Amino acid sequence: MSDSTEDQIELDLVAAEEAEGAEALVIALDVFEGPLHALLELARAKKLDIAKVSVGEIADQYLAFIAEARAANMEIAGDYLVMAAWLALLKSRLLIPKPQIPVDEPDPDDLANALKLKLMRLDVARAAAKRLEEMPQLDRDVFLNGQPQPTILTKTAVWRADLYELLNAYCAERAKSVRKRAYKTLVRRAYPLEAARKKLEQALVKLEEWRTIDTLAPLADAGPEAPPRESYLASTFGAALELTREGKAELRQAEAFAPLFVRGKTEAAHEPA
Amino acid sequence: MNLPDPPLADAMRRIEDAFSEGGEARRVPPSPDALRAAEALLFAGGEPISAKALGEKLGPGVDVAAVLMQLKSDYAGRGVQLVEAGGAWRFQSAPDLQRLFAENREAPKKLPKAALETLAVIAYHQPVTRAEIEEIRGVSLSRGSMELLLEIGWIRPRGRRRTPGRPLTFGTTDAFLSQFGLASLDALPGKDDLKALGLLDPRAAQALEVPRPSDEAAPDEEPLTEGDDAASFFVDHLGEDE
Amino acid sequence: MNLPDPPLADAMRRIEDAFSEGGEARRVPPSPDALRAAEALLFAGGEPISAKALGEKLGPGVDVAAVLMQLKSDYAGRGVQLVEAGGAWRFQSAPDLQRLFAENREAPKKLPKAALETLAVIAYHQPVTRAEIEEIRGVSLSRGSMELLLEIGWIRPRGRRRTPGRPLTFGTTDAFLSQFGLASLDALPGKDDLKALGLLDPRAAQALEVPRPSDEAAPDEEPLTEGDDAASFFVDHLGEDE
Repeated sequence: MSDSTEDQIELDLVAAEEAEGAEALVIALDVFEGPLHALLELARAKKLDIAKVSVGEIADQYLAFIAEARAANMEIAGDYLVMAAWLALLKSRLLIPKPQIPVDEPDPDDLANALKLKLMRLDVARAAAKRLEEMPQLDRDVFLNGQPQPTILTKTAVWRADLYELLNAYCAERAKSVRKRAYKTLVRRAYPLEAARKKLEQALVKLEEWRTIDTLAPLADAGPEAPPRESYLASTFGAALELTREGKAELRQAEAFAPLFVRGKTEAAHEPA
Repeated sequence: MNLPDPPLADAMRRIEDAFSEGGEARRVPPSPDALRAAEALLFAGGEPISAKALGEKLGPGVDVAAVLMQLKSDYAGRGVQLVEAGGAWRFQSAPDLQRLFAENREAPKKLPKAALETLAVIAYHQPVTRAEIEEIRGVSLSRGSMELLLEIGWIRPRGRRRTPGRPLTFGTTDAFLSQFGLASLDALPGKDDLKALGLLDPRAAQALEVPRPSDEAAPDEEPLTEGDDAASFFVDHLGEDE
Repeated sequence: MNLPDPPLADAMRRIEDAFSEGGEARRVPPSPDALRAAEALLFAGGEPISAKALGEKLGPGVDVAAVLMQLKSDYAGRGVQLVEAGGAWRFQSAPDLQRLFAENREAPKKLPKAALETLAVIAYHQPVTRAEIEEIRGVSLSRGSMELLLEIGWIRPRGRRRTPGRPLTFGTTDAFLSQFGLASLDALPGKDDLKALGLLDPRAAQALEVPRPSDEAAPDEEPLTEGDDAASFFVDHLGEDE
């Protein structure tokens, strides 16, 4: 809510309370929310009991009030004028003897009563608002404990898992282990480089002559899981390259695809003089 | 809203009979332990507690209503009181001691008069549509009044009128009751008098046209269903009004 | 109901001393108004209030010490008490009612994947040792999985394997069965069931054996005896894993 709204409300309240005569009402015109409010305030200012007042009388006052406001060059909202026109019409109808009113037109007495009821209902609503406002309100008139005792929360973890998850986990786990096992057997089908190197090193210690590499490769193991013969040769070749790089062996080949010879290199021969 | 169907009603009667053998006099004064525990929870805890929640805290076999009544009368006339407001029980400072707090506390923002009057109309006339509120107040609802009340959480849409356009009907919330210290809507001041005067039916006396008419007929209200667009209604209007 | 205990009597004496500079003779019983105001201020004030500040609020001519003493004795034995701490006064729940302000909430937590997998392996392969679980899963047991399952109570050590080192064998508990809605271990779906459920793909099904677990001791398993150090096993490992 903007301050101007609040200011206006203050004005409205002041106006309503101080509205002892038509002048105050004229000044308050633009702060009334509508013609019904003005009408109600008018009745109240004249200390009229809405339930008993004649609508003719109230209409007169309203019309005078509007006329005064116009004389004071105040801007009057359209619905105030509609109400004025309607009240003038209603008043004229109330003056006409009943038999002269056409059958298809509403009974002016009924209209007058409806207006009274409306004003009473508005009065009730405003009184209700006032009583509501006066009720002891929380944090305005009444207060709760200013230093409430905190609740000490402890949380217990409750572990959750359902059967489907359990079964799913088991099957996924086992399926994974099947794949792992398949991979492991492939690994075993290669003759390990480490083993080939160890074997070759042992052989080279006593070897001073050139030997073709295939005669140095270990014989293939028997059995279903054993690596193929090519793997022994490949690993031995790899080991030979490694040992040569480390200066522990020498390699020799006459031409591409010719037999590959290998021999041990003695420590002494390698040692710089 | 629903009456128990016959077998259920029978069963309930049987249970009641079983417990009320001695006739009326089965109300036992609450034990000091129950009173002390309830007092600690309500007084020291600071948060309002529903009778049901209090009963759960106090354990079975405790007559919560008796405990509450006893405490309420123990504190009547003291500086701190036990009151029921908006479906929950709470201790609060006595209203007449408000002046003690006036200087230290920043007064909460006053509700604009138009919004307060709108709130009163909704409180006393609920369920009531926007058009009916306008009809009663004789003015178009100023923009923002309803939206402000929705935003504060004192009113809520509670259903729809079964009329063309199925307009939303509004009512007040528990937060409203709590704010104004009302145990229930029946505790609204003067409600019975107004009802007796026939001034509380928003749809009465609408047959005759007075300027600022409303075309509302007077049919039933249907409760909101899930998937109703009431929620989007807030958003739209709250957004618009910022 | 209760006589003031010695510290309370001391506190009172101190207050009296502080306020009775002028001698003994001005003690007047506090007025109901002063009591009510003090009660409201102590209750709704945002913080504990010193006797001096309270005196300022209550206005001149009010014997604050008398007010405080009167309130203190009014509330002694009730669920809420007036206490002094650090020179300031406040209401708080009686010490024996503290438990009312403790709330235990259950927080559902999803079992970690590693623990779930370990549990599944134990369920199907029981009795099974830690090493066997690792072998079956092809990974070393993540720290905490077994310990968590032991703590929840879904697995238990059920015996020892008759092998070097006599490792503990693990199995599931009744709590496990009820958690997963199984009438008995027999109700665990077997290989064909798992295949039919679409959980086990046909290739894996062909390569795998899904054992039928049983509660009965395996031939190479000896049941735990009293005095076995299995119990200490928990403690050690639970401690380690914190």
